Amino acid sequence: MFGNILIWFVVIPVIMMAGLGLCRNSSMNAIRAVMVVCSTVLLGLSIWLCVDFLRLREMGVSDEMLYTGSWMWYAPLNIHLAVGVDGISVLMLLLSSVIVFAGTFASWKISPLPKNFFLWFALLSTGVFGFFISIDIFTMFMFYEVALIPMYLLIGVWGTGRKEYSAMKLTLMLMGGSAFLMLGLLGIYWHSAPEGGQLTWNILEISRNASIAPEWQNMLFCFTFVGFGVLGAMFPFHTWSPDGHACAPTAVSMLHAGVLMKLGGYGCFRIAIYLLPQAANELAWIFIVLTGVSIVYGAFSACVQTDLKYINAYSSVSHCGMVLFAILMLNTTAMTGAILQMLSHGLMTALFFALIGMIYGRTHTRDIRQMGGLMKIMPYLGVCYMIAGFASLGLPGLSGFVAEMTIFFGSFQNADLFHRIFVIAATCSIVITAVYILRVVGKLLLGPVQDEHHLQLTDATWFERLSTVTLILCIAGIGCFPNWINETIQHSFAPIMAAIQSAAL
Amino acid sequence: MDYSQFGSMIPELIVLGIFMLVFLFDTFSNEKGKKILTPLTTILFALGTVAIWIVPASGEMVFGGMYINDTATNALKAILNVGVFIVFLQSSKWVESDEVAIRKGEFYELILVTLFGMYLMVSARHFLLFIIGLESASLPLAALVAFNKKHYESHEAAIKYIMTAVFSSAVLLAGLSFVYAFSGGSLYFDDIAITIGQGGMSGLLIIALAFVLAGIGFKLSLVPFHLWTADVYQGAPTAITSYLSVISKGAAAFAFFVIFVQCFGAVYSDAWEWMLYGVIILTITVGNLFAVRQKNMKRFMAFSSVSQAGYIMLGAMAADGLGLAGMMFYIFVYVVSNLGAFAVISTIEENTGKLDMDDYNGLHKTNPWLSFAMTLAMFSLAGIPPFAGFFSKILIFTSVTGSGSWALYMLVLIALINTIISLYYYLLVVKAMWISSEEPKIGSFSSACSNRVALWLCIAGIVFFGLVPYIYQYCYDAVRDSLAFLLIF
Amino acid sequence: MDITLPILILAIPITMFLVLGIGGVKMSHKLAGILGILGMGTTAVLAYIVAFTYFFSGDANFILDGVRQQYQVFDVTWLAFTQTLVVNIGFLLDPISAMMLVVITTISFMVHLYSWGYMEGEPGFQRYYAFLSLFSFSMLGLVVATNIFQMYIFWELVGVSSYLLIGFFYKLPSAVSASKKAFIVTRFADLGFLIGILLLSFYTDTFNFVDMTTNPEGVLASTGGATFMGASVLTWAMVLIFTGGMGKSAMMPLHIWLPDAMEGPTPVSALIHAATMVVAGVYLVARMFPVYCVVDAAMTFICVIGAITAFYAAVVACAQIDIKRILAFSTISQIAFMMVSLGVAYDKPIEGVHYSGLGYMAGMFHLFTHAMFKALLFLGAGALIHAVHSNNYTSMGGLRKYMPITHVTFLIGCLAIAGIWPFAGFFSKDEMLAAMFARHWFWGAWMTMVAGLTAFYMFRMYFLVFWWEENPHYKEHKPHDAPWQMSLPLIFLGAVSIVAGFIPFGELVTWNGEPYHIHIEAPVAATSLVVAVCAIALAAAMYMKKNALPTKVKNMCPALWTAAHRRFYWDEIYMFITHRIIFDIICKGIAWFDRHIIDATMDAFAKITQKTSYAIRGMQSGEIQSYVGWYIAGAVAVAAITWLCLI
Amino acid sequence: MDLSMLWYLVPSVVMFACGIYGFVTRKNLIAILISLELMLNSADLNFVVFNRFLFPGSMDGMVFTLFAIAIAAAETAIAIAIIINIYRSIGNTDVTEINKMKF
Repeated sequence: MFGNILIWFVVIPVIMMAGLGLCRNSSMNAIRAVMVVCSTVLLGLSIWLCVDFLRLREMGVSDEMLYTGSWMWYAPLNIHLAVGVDGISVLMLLLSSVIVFAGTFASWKISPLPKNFFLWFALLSTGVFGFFISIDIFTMFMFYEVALIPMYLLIGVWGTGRKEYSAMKLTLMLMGGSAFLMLGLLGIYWHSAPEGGQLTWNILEISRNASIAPEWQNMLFCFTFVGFGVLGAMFPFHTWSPDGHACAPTAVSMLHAGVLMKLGGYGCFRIAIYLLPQAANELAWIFIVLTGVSIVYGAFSACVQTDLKYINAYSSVSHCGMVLFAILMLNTTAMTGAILQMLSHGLMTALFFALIGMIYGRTHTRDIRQMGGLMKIMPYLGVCYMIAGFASLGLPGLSGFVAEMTIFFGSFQNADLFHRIFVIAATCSIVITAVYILRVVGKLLLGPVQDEHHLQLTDATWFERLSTVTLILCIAGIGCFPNWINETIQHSFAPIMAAIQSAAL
Repeated sequence: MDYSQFGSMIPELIVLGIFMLVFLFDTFSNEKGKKILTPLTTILFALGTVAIWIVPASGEMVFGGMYINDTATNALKAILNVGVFIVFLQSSKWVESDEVAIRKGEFYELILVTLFGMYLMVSARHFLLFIIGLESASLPLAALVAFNKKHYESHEAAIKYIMTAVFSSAVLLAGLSFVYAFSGGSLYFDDIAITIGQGGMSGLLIIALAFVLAGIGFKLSLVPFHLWTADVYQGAPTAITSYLSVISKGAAAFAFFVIFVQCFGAVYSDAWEWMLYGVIILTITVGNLFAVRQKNMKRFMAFSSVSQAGYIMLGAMAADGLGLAGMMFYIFVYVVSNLGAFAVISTIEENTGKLDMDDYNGLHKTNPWLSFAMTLAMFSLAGIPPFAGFFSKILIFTSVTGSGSWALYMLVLIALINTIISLYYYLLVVKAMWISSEEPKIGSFSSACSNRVALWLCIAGIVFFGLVPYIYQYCYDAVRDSLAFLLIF
Repeated sequence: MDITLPILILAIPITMFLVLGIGGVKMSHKLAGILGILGMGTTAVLAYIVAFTYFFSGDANFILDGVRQQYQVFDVTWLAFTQTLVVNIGFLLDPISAMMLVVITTISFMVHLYSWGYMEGEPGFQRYYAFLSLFSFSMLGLVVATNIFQMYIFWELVGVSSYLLIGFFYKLPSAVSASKKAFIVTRFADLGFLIGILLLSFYTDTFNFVDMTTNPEGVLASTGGATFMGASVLTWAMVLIFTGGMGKSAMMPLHIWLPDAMEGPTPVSALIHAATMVVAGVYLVARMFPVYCVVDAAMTFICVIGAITAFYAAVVACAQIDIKRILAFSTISQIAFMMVSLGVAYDKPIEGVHYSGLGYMAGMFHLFTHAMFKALLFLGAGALIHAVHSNNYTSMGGLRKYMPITHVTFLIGCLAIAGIWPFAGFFSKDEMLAAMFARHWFWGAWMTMVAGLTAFYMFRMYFLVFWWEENPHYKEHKPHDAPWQMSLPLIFLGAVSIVAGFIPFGELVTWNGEPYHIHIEAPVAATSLVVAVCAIALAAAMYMKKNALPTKVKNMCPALWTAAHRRFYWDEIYMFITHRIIFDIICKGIAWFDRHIIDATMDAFAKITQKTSYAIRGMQSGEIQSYVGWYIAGAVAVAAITWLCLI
Repeated sequence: MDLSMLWYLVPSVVMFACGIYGFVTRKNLIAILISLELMLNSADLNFVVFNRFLFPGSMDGMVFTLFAIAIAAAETAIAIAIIINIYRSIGNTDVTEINKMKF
């Protein structure tokens, strides 16, 4: 079992938790050591996985999933611990480990109870990694919820502002989503095989059997898509996002916006679309409307916010809406764009939240009206913030541009007027994004210094620089050389497109 | 008559044996001897528990089929024993307190007797034996509830319990008398199953079913037969409350399943599926709604246990082997999780006498381990992975949706939505302990060794037995192998 | 030709940007300046070599039996949308791109040099040079783009570099808002550009310029006659793409950002907002010219927009006080000139006479000359501002004695833009007017009038600055000519502005590569010259000596003057739309909706649960008797309901 | 005349109803206990009657009744004991005063 490399993505966080368990709450250095070592190992592991994956593809290994492994778990219900990755999951793992790495440094001076913080943090990452490696929907769902619940304590204990309210709201709304999701998964399980066949939770087998009756597909599609859509901040189920992010501590916002919200998109893609292609063809339009709305809606509401984190949360609503939007376009290019957008949004939002956290840690306010001219005071952070902003408004050379363009050009391939209208509406968001990003940059970084107390503030420390530089390098890397990502994931769409087309016939 | 038949009642004999030993020792030992009564009982019981786990079930029907000891019943008894053992551990400090020290023998004896009754209830395949088991399981409990002589609440709880209990047993008897009318003269489950299958529905039978449902639902505290629960749980000594909340519920749930599936299985889809459907929805929802605003921890746990009973009953809804296995697993998980919570509550009560949720504010500052254990218990009760509660919930949901009817999917949806409400109030406890910024009201103390052991056992169960499918597999195999369920497999 | 030089042309500036941007903080001003200038200098030299090789080497790749070819030096895959629709990053050499290479690198180098003096001792000096390099990189990448998507990429990049440079003095709120405005307006235009690309590429399934321009009929055919709201899809596409050009080239109604952009340092205005970036729109149209030719509607659209803008800008320029704004508006109007001359150009004979691409050639020619003398004028203005520390001519006047070099070069610039023989502007403008007259007399007449206005307001400014009357402030601090780093570019550009007209442009840059033999259209030339001279004379009469005439003229129709001075209230209109409508109504409305409807609904669930919980607490009354009441009632109810369900 | 089963069932049902009524209305715990006995006895009566009329061949009903009576006795004993406790602690046996724990 441990011969399979993927298992280690779960094992290492568990080891991380064990190691933390041994540390004393006071010994900050020991805790940091554990975190840094483990997160670095994870990062290395995922990079290695990525390289090896590409190597195998080069060698012409064309299986849908690589490194597959399956171990019986709950035999009576045929529940396995089944793992396997394709290009998409590999990239998601890479993203997650990058953000865990950055998050570790971003929460270098966390207090109080650093040990418990990192314990929950590690549990959260366990869930995230487990979700991305598993191809058994039961296991997937388990890891999904494992990733959700630590948010409550992380926000509630270490958060700021109306943390209790926000934490409760976030947890309950996401759990509400997963309630629908659970029902959908149960339905999928009980229809996963033709009459008399061996029922299964395994994604590959389910898609191979393709035995779900149309009317069931429609219901289950709605359940699963809404279930994941809640986590994907789909309108109108997005309201946990602003409050939750606003109150969460830095690293948690990073991980949550950076990775957790990707679970939504990934799940929609991997389960809702892939396992229920017929329903996807029929019902996609409903959710295209919703996600189309959330793209524009999020962007517009971001324009009037004054709290940095609210601005970012709403822009996340807009950008994640774009992910789901692209997935629903049901063609390879758009889905590629969706994956790119997940990566890009993950990295840049993480960067945003990291910077906001650092700025807040200095100025003790997140209200842009009370800040100004910070570029003069903390040039490094200012420049990073600008880069993040440019990435978010889609400046070429940074990841956002590539993702959005791929989405637009992919979505535009659906030639009917309905799709066209929504694509063009989505396209408009790039202008609105520019508006609110420049608004923030102008108020926050440029112009005269608002508060003379800020003049004493210092620029970033080494660990903050490390955390931000990591993210910026990834953003620029994707932005400048996007094509390798296409090559990584190109195989992954073939089966899904095949399923969709065969369903369409 | 062939006395060798008793030989197949191994679990009962073990419990009875322990009871006799404790009774005799308690009666004839001197003051010094009394000191070792607690450890003695606990150790004996531990041995008994192990024995029940390892001794294979004879799997034969005795006394003309009145009693059966097959793998399933054996498995359930084993699970109950684990629970009782934990209860003994966590109560062993309380029984040494001046107020109850002199009566601790009675405490153990009564508990053992009720346990014996539950065994009979579980193993009964004839209504007479079932009634005897039920009553001998419920009457001594009244005495136990009244155990705190000095506390008025204890008496109020006791009177409420005994009155409603007798009322419900009256209703149950009435219901059974109607069933008897259909039974073709025999009160064996199997015979009744046949005759009812032939007879078909009638108004009288429906009333009979409703009354039986009410009678057993009372033990399970299904809404609307649950109203005694909160008051009794609150008033009773914490040890008794935890015993009530898990053990008698578990036994009753199993008995419910046996009676309704085996005996009334023929009219499942005609009649009692829908009765149960409504009752389960009510139970889960009302339990949650009441729990939302509770401040007293024991009362809070009472309502949470009401809604948990609803989830347990989902297994009966499925009415097949998967459902029973799921139900038994759920009972086990519920035992460890609930007892974990009660272990914390009773420890805090014994050491500080505090019982309000507000007293728990900022608990993690003074008692990090207790807070940690409580958090795990709450998460497990709420069904959060990777803790056992998640798996028990999902497995039981899976078994319910198995039949693939829309109604059952909707039932599961309602149950799932209710888990969100339950998550809300479980998180309230977590919030009080971890998030609330107030100064802790409870000073830091070191709890008794026995309590710690109990707590560790619960935590181990919560953490491992979800990730390790052993228990579920055990229940499943037990159910599959048991003869009694041939008809539903 | 080998790809080293082209790659270096792009690589050096971006490297400079990274070096100065990241390492700049550690550098001294001097070092940073020298680095930047050297980098740009090398780039310029390389660009010259490349352009020279292209034009004169006679290599078969570049010129095939007298026809200049389009040659992709390299073209590598950057991002593959689909198997067929692939974004490349490449280097396309053809007459216009070669010409633009020369223009950009020259001006950029001049500005680098000039800034060394102008920005002396400014904080963020290194940053300034870094941004200049970034801009040069983006602009070069834009002009050598082999496909429309690459052009879009660098289009965005020049936008952002202009944003950074306009906002260079980021402590001034005015600069910040100006930069924001510039970015957002152009971004809005780029939206059109993007949608245009989406449409076009969807039908043609390619981004590549060469593929599209070599058979425009194919492009037309590929749309399969699809129409939307009456117009053919291709028309929509081309018009939308032109919208992008309107944004960057500040055509009405998207011109509002350019005047504000003057908040940036003056050399930046010279480089970006006079010579190079603002002509990107013209360049775009020229790039897609053959395709535009098959879409009459789009061409007409371009003409109309251009004509209106040219006149509007000229009128407004007559009523400005800030000399940089005057120059900005003159830039707008000159670019509009080029647009019109592209719009009137046709690739098919008109009334037998084969005017093919005269307008195109002339437009490009004017682009070239205009870049030179407008840069000159801006740099001159920079020198003036440097000397008197004010942008307004009211604090200048009579400077000719104090700043001889600036005066002479500035005069040359004015003559050039006014189109006086033998200065560069004369030739290009003459060709353009000829093309317009050839298309239709109205265009010619209209634009001749604009040319007259141009001459007038330029000389109005010239006289007000250098003649009129001396400003009293000169007593305490005496204006003087700029240091050599600043004078050198002035002199150089002045020289170029004189001689550039004699370049045989038609031999080099034409729409289809075939040489075009320029022959001065005597009547056209005569008229334009006469008009220009009259205009200058009028200006001299009004502004040479201090007199009351201007005030009188102003008071003849004050409303008109104010309107012109306030740029006919375009900014106010925009303010109203963006702030009052979009921000206050739409954005705030949505935010309110989000908080008070959606969010409230979510909270309502929680509240409802609590309320119900309290509402039903009576059930648990604590009375044994009510308990059994519920109990028996429940039991009976269960029975009754089941019974009802069964029958 | 021969008495059909109905002649016995009706009274038993009436007893049961009276029991419930008494339980819900009486204030004194002892009275309530007595009404409980009524209910139990009506159930026992049912058993006997059914046995006598429907299944004269077997004895199950009768036996069941015997056990039920015994159990009822036990219940009464415990109930009385607790009632005494209550009386000790609050000085009367009024059921309406036993509602300290509620909601």
